[in-house]
Amino acid sequence: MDEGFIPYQQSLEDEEQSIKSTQSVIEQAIAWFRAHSMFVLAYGTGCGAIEMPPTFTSRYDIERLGVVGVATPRQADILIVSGYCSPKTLKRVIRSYEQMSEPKYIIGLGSCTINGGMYWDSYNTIKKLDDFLPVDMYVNGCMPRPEALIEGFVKLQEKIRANSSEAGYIQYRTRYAHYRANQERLFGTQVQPRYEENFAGMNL
Amino acid sequence: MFHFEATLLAHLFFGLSLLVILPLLRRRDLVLHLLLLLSLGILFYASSLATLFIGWEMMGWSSYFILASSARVATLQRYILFNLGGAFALLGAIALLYGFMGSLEYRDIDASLLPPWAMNAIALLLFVAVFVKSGIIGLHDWVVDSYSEATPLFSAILSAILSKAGIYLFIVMFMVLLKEGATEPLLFEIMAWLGVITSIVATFKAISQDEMRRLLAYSSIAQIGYIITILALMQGFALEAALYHTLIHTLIKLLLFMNIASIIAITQKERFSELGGMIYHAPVLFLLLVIGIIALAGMPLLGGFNSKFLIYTALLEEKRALLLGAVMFSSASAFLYCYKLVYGIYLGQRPQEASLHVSPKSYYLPQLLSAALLVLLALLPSLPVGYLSVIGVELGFAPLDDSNLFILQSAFGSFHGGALMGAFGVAFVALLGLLQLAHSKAKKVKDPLDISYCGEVPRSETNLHFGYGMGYELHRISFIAPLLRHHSRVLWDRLSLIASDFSALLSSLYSLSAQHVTLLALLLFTLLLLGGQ
Amino acid sequence: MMSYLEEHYELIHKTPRLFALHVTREQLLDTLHQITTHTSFDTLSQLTCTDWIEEERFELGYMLTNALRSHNLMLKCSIARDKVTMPSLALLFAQAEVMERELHEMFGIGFEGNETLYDFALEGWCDIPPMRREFDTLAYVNAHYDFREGREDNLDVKEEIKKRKAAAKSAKETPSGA
Amino acid sequence: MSLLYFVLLPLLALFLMPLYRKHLHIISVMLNLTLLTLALTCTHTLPMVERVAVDLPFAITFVLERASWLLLTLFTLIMSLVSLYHLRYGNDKALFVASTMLGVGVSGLILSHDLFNIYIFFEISSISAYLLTALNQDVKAYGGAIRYMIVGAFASLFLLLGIMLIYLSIGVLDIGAIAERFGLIEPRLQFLILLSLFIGFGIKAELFGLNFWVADIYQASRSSVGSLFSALLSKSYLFVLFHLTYLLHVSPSQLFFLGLIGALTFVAAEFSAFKSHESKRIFAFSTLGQIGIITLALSYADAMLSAAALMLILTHAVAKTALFLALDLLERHFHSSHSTIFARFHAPFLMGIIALAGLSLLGIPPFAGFVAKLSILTGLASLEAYGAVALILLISLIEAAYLFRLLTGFRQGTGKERLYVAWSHKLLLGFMVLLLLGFGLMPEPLLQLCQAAAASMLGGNHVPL
Amino acid sequence: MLLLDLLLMLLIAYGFGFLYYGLYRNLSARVHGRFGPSLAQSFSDSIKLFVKEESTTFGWMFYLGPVIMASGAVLNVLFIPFLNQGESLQGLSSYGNLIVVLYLMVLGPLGNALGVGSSGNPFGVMGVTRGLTRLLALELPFYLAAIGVMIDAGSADFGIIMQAQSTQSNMFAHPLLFAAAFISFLGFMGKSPFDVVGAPQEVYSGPATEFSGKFLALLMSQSAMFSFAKLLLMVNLFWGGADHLGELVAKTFVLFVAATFIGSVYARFSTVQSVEFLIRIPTLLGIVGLALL
Repeated sequence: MDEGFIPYQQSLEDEEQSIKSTQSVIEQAIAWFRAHSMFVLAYGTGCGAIEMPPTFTSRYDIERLGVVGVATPRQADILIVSGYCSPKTLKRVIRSYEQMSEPKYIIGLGSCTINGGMYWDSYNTIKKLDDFLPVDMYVNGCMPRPEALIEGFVKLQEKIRANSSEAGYIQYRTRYAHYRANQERLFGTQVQPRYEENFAGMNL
Repeated sequence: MFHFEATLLAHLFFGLSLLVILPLLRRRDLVLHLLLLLSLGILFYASSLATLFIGWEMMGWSSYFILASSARVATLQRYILFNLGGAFALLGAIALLYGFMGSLEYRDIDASLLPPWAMNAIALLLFVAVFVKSGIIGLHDWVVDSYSEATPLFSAILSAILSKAGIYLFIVMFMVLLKEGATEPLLFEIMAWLGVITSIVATFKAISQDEMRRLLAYSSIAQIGYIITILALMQGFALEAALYHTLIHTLIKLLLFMNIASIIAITQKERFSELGGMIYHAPVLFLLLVIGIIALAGMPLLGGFNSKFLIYTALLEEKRALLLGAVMFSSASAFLYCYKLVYGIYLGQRPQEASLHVSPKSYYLPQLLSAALLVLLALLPSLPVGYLSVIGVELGFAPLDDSNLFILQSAFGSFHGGALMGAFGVAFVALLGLLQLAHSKAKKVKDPLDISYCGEVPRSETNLHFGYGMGYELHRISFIAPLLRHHSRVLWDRLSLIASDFSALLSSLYSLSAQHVTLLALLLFTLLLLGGQ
Repeated sequence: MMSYLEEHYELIHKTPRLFALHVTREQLLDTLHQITTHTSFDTLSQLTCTDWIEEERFELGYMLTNALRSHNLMLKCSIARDKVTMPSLALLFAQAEVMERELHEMFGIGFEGNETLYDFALEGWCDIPPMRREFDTLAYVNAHYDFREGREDNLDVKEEIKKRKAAAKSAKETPSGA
Repeated sequence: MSLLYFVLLPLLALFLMPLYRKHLHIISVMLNLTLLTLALTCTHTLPMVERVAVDLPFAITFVLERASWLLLTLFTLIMSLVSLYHLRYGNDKALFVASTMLGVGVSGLILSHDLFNIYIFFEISSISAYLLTALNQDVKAYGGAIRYMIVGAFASLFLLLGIMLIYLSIGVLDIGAIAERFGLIEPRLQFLILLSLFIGFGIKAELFGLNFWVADIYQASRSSVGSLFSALLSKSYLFVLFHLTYLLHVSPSQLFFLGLIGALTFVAAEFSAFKSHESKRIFAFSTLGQIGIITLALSYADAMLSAAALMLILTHAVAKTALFLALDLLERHFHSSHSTIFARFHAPFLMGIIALAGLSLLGIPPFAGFVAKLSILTGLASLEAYGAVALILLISLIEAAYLFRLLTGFRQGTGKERLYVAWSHKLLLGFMVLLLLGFGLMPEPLLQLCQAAAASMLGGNHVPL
Repeated sequence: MLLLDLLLMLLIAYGFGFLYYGLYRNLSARVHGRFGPSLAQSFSDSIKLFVKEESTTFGWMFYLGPVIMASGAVLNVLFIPFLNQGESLQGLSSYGNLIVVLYLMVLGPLGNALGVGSSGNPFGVMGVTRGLTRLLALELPFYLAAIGVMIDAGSADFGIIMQAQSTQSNMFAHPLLFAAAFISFLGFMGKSPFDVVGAPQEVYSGPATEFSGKFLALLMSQSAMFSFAKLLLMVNLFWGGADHLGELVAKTFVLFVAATFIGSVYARFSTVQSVEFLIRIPTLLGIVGLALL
């Protein structure tokens, strides 16, 4: 219990357990479908990317869980940030996240996303991904093995089925100012276009 | 006797060309346009070959003078020389006919009196005339440049009306006047294949063009290629298919060229690489163009399919499987340039500098009318069959069945335009409703640049308009690349070079000094004296 | 190949396959030109920079290699840390453009004639170029990033390993002793 | 009404010249219009014979039958038009003398019915042509005139040789008489006579092999003079040549030879024009080309073809006159006749005239030139001369190429000069084009005239002595 | 009655479409040595996409694109008869014929291409261009085969074409034509080696790049129905159609499995390669087949 991120992870898991099932049947069904069909945008930001191929292919075959890789953020439900993020990469990650359709979730893969990992004192990697984006599930390790990633997916499935109002994308919407402030602080002048502007998009 | 003036096509051509001329009312070259119309009238109403030729030639030179206001010198030369070449071939055929008939009146012509060699020679000469006007491969050099350099409105006339003159000539000469002639069937076989090869090559060329009107010019060549192919069957149903396609193609090209004229008036741009994203600036024009291209591609739900269907079934009925395969291939390839046309102009991202003008209102009328007719024809595909059959019946062919206007009949099957439209309409509305009712909310992007672009934020100066590169891949396909690389123009240029070399040689004779001239005269005298003795 | 270099320059044999020679900033272009035309060292494979902060100079290393990739020649060129511009080699070697861009970003060295000296890996960097030795990485990180709590109690790794080894040893010894 | 008026009136005008030196241009117009009226009044009294008996072999016999009447009317018409054109440019003594003499010469040539007079008028017209060439009075013009003179003298020599041989062998000069007795001459001498006459007239009628001087002469002279050369001079010689040919009953092979020469003239001229960039040269070559076609058509000695050829002579004369006069306007403005001037001015009316006259020249409907060309082609086709049809059609394309290159001046362009064209000139040129259009749309009357003329030409108009 | 029939046809096409798609994923997983997802996975995917909370659109044309595409698929299903006899499950086939269906097959994609283009995403258009370029050659063998079948039966009507095969199916009567059509059919199904259109490694996702949520769901559903329609077409043209639903399922299943296995073991052709291959092999087969007719 002396690793720093554990309490946070614990809180994520505890929270999910504490939620009572107060959903209607339809909501439950919808949640079930969401949990059993996960389109993943695997963003290979760092060395974690190397663990992804075995996860998706014959050895571990995550497609059993209904997890499929997609190429564009528009179609994705889950964004995997695999490893350390430099500010430059982070911009693209944020951009990709903002282009995903809700509901959407983030898995932070590897220690680097949690606390900077072995790059803790690098001038060019961020130390806490959840300052900038709402992470729904961390999978720790350096690198985490595919088993760990699958475990993360299973946990995330449970979380999705719980249909929590604390889900990351809702956080991001409601606490956008907070995330945006952090992003602006990091990126300075070169910040991405504001996501908010797209929020109030009109229906056709 | 055959009265073309009583047919739908004559009315249609007149009506449509009047419609196009409408916006020109206050322009300087109105007189020339009227002259052009007059020449069409002479052509259609002619009762002797001489009158026919007068109409044919007047059409040639009046269009030349209209074109002269905007085209380059080389283009003009090419235009007039090819057209005159065709016209002179026609004149040659007329002279040959006169040699046997002793008269130029239609009623005096009896092709059964012609010996086979003369009939074949006449047929060949007429082929040249028809092929030049229709832009059959090898003789199409003049078409594309003149279409793209004419004023936008005149391109519409050129493509929609004038390009059909060759078809008219073919029908009048081969199906009416020389019907009994003993033409070698091989000639028609060659003609059929030339037509389809033209359409295939022209389709590929159309795909690789960057200029709107050049693309459409090649498309016109391709479409007329089908008509030539189908006419070469020399059958009643083929004639009807050809006439139907002529009608449809006239409507489509009028619509498309007027649409492009509007776009040129709005943007002052001609190239796909400089256009794009006009859909939200000119949604009506977009819809009109979409109607045009769907019809051009020959999709069901718009009139374009009807004539394609008739063409296919006519070929099937004649059991010309390979010919049909080639026609269908060319027709399928046409989707690519159809899409390029609509994408290049209306879809994709808008280039950043944008000063837009207003399109003249008078440009809309021909477009709306054509579009309405195309939709109507889709619903009632047999509507014009009665009119088109008139010609066939007069020529002694059996008419198509048009008892139910909704159903287009052919020997190889039929289809119900109303059912197609209805089914599509119901499916469309139902699916649209489903989409609207879906739990998911449609969120419209605020900035058109908010595209999924590998996480990058494209800037306004980033060129995202892929349109002008479309068709580039064709250059890498081994059997298409040579078609795109080679151009018959090289041959013609070489011919012109030879002519001018010869000319230089001869004209040097005319710069001789007086002594040499007299010496030559003396020499001639002596030679003749010796030779004559 | 070598003979030309031996003849004209003061060649330093570092290893059998690696040679070095010192040039001044002014000689650089000329020397490179001579070497590439007269010898088979015709590719610029690397452009390095060493910060000799104590001697107040940067040492740029232009690593040339031959077509067989069998021999390397490094041209060393020292420039003062405060006078940080060099002539660009972009016209001689196209690949130099991007190498120079990197050095510009990391060391703040200007290259005259290179048009691409804008942001490379670091977007919007406005601090001291990070590879300069006066740049204090830790201070920068502390100033710019938040650490997750719990990171402070991390112990010195070497100490900890020693301790653990000792503990393990003693644990081993204890049962054997018992 | 006497045929002598056509010769005497101009001569009278020339003699009385000192009396009204200041108004020569007006006199010229009046004279030519009078002659035109006279020619038209002759319509109903054809054929006419006028004989001034001097002494029998040298009697002056003028005959006006259908064919010569047609040409006479044409010549007087063209002369009137050209003199009307010059009205605006005031008094020009040299022009007056030369053109009036030319009128005398060409009228005499086609009216004369004896070889002696033909020779006289041959010389008169030649001398006036030298004068006309030299009108510009610069080095080029003089050079051209001298060159023309040398060639002309050569032609006269051969003509004289032929006439001399005829007279020596049969002792008569009247054409009718010659026609009757020509068969009596020894065949080899016959051939020599025919050959000399051919060379003599051929040079002047600008046939291939003998016409290499033409382009330079046209280029050296004024454009308006070019119209006279092109419409009057060459046509009159050609007419006489074929008149004699038909009368003397030359053999089919010799007619074929003439046709061949015609075809060669046509091909060579059109090809030469293809590369040319000097508009007067181009028009000269085009004239040569038309002469080639006319020769080709006449050489068949067929009624229909000859009628067509006569029609072509008429339409070509009018069209060429219009073109040369328009070119003269341009030349006066730009002081150049390079073909680029066609792209440098802005005058829609003038450009239209040039275009329409050019179309007629090319034989493109609905102009009169087309009727002529169509008649020639159908005539050739009915004689099964398909090769000739093909040749004419193919080479016409070359003709189209260079004529339409001139017409590209239609293009709108920057840097164009606005060209003022006087109303009188507009009327004149417009009249000519209307004439072409009118006869193109209603060719029947003219065709009938031509057919009658051809019939009389071929029928051997023996005027009883 | 007709309406019920049509609805039933759509339901069958929808159901079997998704079932086959699930099967495809399963089978190819087995070929890869995996277990693969459950059979209903594709169905779950489409439901999930329908119930996504938001979907991005770029304007009305983008919105209509998938609708046109799906309408085209619906029309395809309705205009191809399911059975070769009887009254039921004939749909609207008596109102159309083979030529209509061949063209309807392209209508949807072209309509969707308009939507793709209006998104302004260059990757989408690249995909469309690839698709259209491939279409050049893809349709040719199929057309040749269809022409042969039509000429053989003397009609373009499905009923007559199927009747003509009552003694011997076209597959055996015209094996070359069948081979040509089958290769072309593989391409129509978007299977390897002809799946260059949406290659994610190259053009992001091709035409589907910008489609999210319900739009993607609609596209998936239509794709399922459309592939069933293509199977039907092949069965009708070459295997003499089906007498009853069971036979239909069996025949389409066999065809589908064959296509899946071939698709699983081939590597992807580039656009140029696929065009050249399709022109060389199957087109030649088709031409020879027609010559032997």
